[in-house]
Amino acid sequence: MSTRLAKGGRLIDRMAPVEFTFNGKRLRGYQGDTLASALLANDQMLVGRSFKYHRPRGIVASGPEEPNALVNLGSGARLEPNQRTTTTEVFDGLEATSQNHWPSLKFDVGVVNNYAARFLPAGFYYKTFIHPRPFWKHVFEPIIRRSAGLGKAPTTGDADHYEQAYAFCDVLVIGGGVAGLLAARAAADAGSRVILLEQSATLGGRTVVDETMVQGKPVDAWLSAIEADLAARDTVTIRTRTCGFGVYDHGYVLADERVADHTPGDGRPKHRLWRIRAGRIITATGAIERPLSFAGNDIPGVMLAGAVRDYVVNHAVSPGDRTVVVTNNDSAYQTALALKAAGLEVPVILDARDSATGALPDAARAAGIRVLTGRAIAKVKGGKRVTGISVCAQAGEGAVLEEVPCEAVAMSGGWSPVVHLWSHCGGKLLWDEAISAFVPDPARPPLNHDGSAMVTVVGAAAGCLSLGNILAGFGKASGKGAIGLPDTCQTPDGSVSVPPVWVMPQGAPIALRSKMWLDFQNDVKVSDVQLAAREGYQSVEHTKRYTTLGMATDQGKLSNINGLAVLAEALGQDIPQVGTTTFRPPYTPVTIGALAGEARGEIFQPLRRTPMHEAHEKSGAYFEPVGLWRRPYCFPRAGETHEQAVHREVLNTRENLGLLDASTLGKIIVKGPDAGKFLDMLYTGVMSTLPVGKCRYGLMCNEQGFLSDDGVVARIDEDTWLCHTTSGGADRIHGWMEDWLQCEWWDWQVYTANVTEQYAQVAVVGPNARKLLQALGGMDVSREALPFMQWADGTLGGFPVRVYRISFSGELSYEIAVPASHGAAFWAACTEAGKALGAMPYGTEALHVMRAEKGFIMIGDETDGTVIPQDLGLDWAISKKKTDYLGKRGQERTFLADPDRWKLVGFETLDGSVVPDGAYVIADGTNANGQRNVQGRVTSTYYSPTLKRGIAMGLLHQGPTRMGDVVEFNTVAGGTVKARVRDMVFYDRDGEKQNV
Amino acid sequence: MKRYSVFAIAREAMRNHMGWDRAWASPEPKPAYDVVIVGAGGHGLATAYYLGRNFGITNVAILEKGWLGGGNTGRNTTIIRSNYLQDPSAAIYEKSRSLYETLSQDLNYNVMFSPRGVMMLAQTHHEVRGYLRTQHANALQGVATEFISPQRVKELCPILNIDGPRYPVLGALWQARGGTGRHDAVAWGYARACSDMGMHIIQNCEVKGVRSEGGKVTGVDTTKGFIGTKKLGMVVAGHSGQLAEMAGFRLPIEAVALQALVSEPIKPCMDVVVMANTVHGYMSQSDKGEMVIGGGTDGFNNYTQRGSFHHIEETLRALVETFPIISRLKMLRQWGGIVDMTGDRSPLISKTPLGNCFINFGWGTGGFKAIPGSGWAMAELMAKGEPGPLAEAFSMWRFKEGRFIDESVAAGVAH
Amino acid sequence: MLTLECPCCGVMADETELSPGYEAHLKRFGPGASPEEFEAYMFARKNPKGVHFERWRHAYGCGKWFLAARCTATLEVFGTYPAQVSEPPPEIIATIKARRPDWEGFK
Amino acid sequence: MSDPGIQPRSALGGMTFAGFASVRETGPVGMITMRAKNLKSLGKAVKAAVGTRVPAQRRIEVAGDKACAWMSPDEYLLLMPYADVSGALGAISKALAGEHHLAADVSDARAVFRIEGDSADRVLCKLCPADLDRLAPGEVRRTRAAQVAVAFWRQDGGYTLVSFRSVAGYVMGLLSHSARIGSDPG
Repeated sequence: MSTRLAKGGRLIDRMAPVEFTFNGKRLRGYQGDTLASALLANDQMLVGRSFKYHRPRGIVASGPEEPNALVNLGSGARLEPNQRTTTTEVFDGLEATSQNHWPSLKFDVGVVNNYAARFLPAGFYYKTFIHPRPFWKHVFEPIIRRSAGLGKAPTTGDADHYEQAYAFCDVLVIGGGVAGLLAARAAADAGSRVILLEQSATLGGRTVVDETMVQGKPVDAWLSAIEADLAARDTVTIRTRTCGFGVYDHGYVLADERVADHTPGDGRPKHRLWRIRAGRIITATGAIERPLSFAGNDIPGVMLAGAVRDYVVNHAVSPGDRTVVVTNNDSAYQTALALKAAGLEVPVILDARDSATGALPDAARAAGIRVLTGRAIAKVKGGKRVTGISVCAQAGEGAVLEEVPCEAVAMSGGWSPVVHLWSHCGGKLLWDEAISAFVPDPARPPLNHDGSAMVTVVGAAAGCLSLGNILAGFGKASGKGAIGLPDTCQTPDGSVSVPPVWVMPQGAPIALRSKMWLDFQNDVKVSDVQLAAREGYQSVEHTKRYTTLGMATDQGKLSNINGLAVLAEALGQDIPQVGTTTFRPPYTPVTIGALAGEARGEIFQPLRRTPMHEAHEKSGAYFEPVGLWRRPYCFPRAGETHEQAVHREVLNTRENLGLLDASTLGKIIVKGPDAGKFLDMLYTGVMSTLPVGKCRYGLMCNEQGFLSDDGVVARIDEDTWLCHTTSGGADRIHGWMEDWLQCEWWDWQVYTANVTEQYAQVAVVGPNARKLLQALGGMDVSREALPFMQWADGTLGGFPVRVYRISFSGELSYEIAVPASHGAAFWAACTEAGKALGAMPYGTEALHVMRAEKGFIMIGDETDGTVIPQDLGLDWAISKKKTDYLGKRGQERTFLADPDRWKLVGFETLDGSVVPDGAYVIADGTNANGQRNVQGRVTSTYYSPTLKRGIAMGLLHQGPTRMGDVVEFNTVAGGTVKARVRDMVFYDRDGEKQNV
Repeated sequence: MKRYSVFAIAREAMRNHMGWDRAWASPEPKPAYDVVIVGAGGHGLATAYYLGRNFGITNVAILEKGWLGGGNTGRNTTIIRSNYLQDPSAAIYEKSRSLYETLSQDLNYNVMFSPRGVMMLAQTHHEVRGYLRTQHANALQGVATEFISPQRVKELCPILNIDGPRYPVLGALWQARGGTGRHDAVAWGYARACSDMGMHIIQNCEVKGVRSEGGKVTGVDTTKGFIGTKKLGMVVAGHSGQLAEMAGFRLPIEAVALQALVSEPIKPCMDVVVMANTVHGYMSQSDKGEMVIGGGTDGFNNYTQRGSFHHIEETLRALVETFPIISRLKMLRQWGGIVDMTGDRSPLISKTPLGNCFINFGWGTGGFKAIPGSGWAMAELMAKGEPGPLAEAFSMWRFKEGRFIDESVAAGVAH
Repeated sequence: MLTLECPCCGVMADETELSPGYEAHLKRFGPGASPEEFEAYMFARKNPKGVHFERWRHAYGCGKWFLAARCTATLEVFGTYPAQVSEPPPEIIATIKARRPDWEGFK
Repeated sequence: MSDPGIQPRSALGGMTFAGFASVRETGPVGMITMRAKNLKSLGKAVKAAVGTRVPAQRRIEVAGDKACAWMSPDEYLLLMPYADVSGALGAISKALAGEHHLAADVSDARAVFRIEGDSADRVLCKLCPADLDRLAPGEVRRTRAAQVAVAFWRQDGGYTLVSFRSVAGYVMGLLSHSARIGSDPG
């Protein structure tokens, strides 16, 4: 059984016990434990089930590469599925449950897949479930979906919060092992501003486990000294529990800091996403140990040799009393020695090599451990945990030479440098024969914005697998440049040799190969990769996708190289010829909440409020989003539906007085000697001739000729115009103006300023509008003093105002601009003074209804980006004299100049009903694709409370020539609505009401 | 070729799966073919397949610069829908969707078309009107869609937050027969069928030049030598500009990066595809259990297949707001593809200034769903030399005339 | 995630401060232009894999448009320059030629 | 400019938040945006309006409760007490008579915040893609705070930050979230 050792444990604090639960069982660990080490200390070998066959799974690794030991962590609003136990720090009250089984971890019905494994090889689902057709969606797929997935789906939102932060540095070092620490020091010595990231809670990497002395000092003392040295420098920042997970272009690196994973609920952000911009990036990300492919290598108790060492040394956890070590390289001997030193038994070391002569094998022999070379594991015995192994010759086909009972197997297939971050932005790799691994090719690095190398790799990540050579490499530090190191100070290490051992034993028959796991989580075996190769899925990407090799949550950290090697062998090619799949960020999975950052709830997006927003809230407004603005849609009273409120608002405005918050309307000052010329290019009409003091309606088109915005332009003085835009258009149109001024007509003397938010604007609308202004008092707003389409500055009720006599409703109407800081007070003053005049606020929907009653177009309703002003009967607003305006040439194109286009008309239904929103005017017959022919569509359709009937506008083929025709709109129910074509102005055709 | 079936699997299981044929052959190129198609992605392979199936043209080579299906076919979010607004779009996407319905049976390869339903959320009044317009258009186009209530939205997708304070769900455009498919399988299935008809799929063969005589194409220079052809079909994404340049014309196309990501797998919690265009995000759950999430496009020309990360963040912000349960899931993998954006965001299926040279380009962010229909229409264009009704509107000359097929006019955006 | 130095305010700007504006140095064709000229102006794009000249606006910064010479295959930036020119300035051309000897030149 | 009886109200009315740094909206501040370039009287106009020199690229010149900030090659932001704006506009107009420029009151179009305390940097670093270590004394940085445009500079041991008025609530929300107790990244 696996258990806690009586002594030792670098990282655990035996004075600080913690209690946690696994599948409801109360267990104890120590502070400093990972959940994995604590589970092992409690003899919890079985921790989960695999994806496809639901085979029993145990802990195999000790870091982020762990494919098996994933749990549901926490519950409720803190449930986190697929949490890796190997990187989860244990804390008091931690709750974990195992995944992917039903009804229980020990007895999982899904394991039938295992017994049927023979029928479920790689890609089996592409070859079956084809007939009968509906069965895929309704029968087969639901079964597959239920059986797949891993962790539980959370059922509620997240109780925690997250944040993000930017950081800048000259040199970013990723990885806090010896190589990373030395690189940080070298860069700091060179005068650079340095950030060092370490994914785990402690620095030191593998060295602190594997070595006793560094540079003549005991390893822990060496580590303390360099930590203290770096901590003392202003120019160095060290962040632990922070995984640099992605390298992006131009020195951009994302890192996830697990701020409060181990202290949930303490009010701190759960994670902090660091967005780092670094001049240079040094990756010191170490290497990951590879499993060996032997039959039964997935049984709980089979672990990576380095992980076994980690658990023994760091956490004082024994994986079992008897551990067999199997390897193709020297490093695993350290595991045997560590186990022996901890008083545990190592019955045998099986070394696949023909001989093992280095210092470590010698030490093992000297420690009395039996070492067998040229030997392999034929098969691991056991079900839910290891009970023993059979020994065979590596060179043979698996004939059993000996049986060895044991409780654990520590395996090492060599080490794969972590080249992910090097590769994310295109760094290229070389195959190193000596260590049988891909290493970064320093001649082909990822490039920075200036074309220089963006990433430098040090330590084991560079393929430099021995501490001595790493230290020697740093000894060559030149002190020049930002990183203070030569680019290639760390190179693959001739002193370490890892001969290729991809299948164990070499001549294993199919029965064994179909029990050799490559991808533990996704259940991809050696036989699956060989099958994919036979079937022609020969590109490494095809094999990956066909077998799902490397697509599990560890993204192939353990399986990719082994799988690649098996594929290469099956194809009779070299490994570098087969190549790798692309390394994509993130290096380890990142919590989505951290990527969303602070943007939730109130600060999900900017919400733009007018100065009167609070007043509208108090009035019970129902708001609608208009871009990022919130505008009152209507102001329902108690018991009213929105529709009833809109009707009341329309009628009251037409009969008495309505108040509209029009503050969101865009307002752009255009000023300068060439401003008139500029506006004449921008608008389809002529603005240069507009007299000072007057207003004119204008249309803007894009260069294609399509109508993009409209609004009233006021001439303020000789060289100043104020352009109103739609609410959604202010920033866009301002940007559009600046684009032309900066990039095309840069010699024109024109300045613009977007003053949209400087003013609150209130539309005072209705027969009593003038009375309200007179009640406020301060300026002459009579018909004579301020005629229609003019503006005047003055004061009203003591407020400084600019009053525009314009109307979008057909009523007597004033739009009054006041400085925004007076907006709320002015609105209140209008409301107060309006009480006696029947004033009511109205919202955007009443505005829409009233403008439709008047036949005014609305950008976004009558227009959709494919409509030109000529389609809308707005020829009167297009200058015939101007030789040019933006969009003019576009409108001359054959399809846009075609007189046969759909054009805007009014519609009234024969029965008075409302034409359905979005309906099309149908025509006879169908087109060549069998689609019903159409001849028009509705663009605005409302119930008019004024006229007590449905009114509509729409585009109709040759519309203006068809007055009086009856056409049919389709309905989604399949019927039609008949309507008569008429002009667009339903209300006060002669404009008498707005001109009083 | 051996047919795939449950019986075949059982038979093979008894002999350790040693008897399976290769899914497709890897021949050396012949000196010339009747038709050469550049690009062995979904669209190119589908074009070849329908040339064979509908027109009996099988002396065809499909040239692929990398590995087949390795472009956008293998990098998309696998959504299949046809609820488009404009007639030409609705026609070709609905043709495509209906071909997907039986594609597994047609190809004898399970492409896992799963009509689990696609909903496009309406979160503003403007969007409601836009989708009502689409619904009315679809009713006349023979595309079955319906506008559903917020309550129905919630029933179909319980993990949706329909009462979000910022953008409450006001309804949705629902296409019950939209859904997802297995992207790789579409390429592989077509490839196997093409190979079975005797067509040559030539991988790792990059086109370096287009040769012509008298204004008509005669063949292509490739990394495997010259290959002659009577007709050339260029069916690629990402490098369409380079190919067009070889053929002597310029395109209304910009190549930009589009990104996507998946979460770690979890047990089934979402049975439909949801698109939330107001906040710019869409999501579905794969059969493996991963949440499959599409991001936005960059706004600059880019051939690196690496997009800018802030688009991923924008998408995830939107989706955490829309689906609060995903906050504690983890992003497992992100990637990018290069998409060709045309002047009106609709594709080009067209003759070209060069005789007997045809293009099928510019599917932008919406290509996967179009594969069968696009191949069908392109095959007809290539076989007859003139576009059929499905392809006609997608001529490359429409821009000069101003005859746009603009889908962005509806509230929906193309994905 | 690009960084571009805004030539108008001197800030090394993160991509998220910028708005992209696609191909630079387009010549506007207005009324009187042939259909081909207008189509070329509006739609035909170089879209090169390699050296490209493009428009950017320092939208969250100084608000100015500027131009950048960039490689679309590596994202390497050769330089940025003010927008008020009709073709790339000589020093930008020289930088590009130094780093891309095979480059065919601005056309 | 207005009836003395009517008090201007800033977007948030002086809202405050106390976290590991303190955040407050300052209340009304007078601001003029001025577009001008290469004018002979520019120095005179700035001097007359706010009493400072014309700032160099990305710099702010401060004189007591007034200041002039460089915003772009042809744009300056003049800051002053709220009540001084119309006088300053008059002074600019007089000084630049006949020269092409644009000056407009934007006092009400903006919101002004102060972020104060030793850790003020670490509030802003969560929101703005700007290298604060490299922010020179008297430098104005225009950038983003999360999803909106802002400008800020160091002043009096803290930061003064200007945003648009309509998003003042959002900016306050961002700053408060970033300054939460317990979230100082150190």
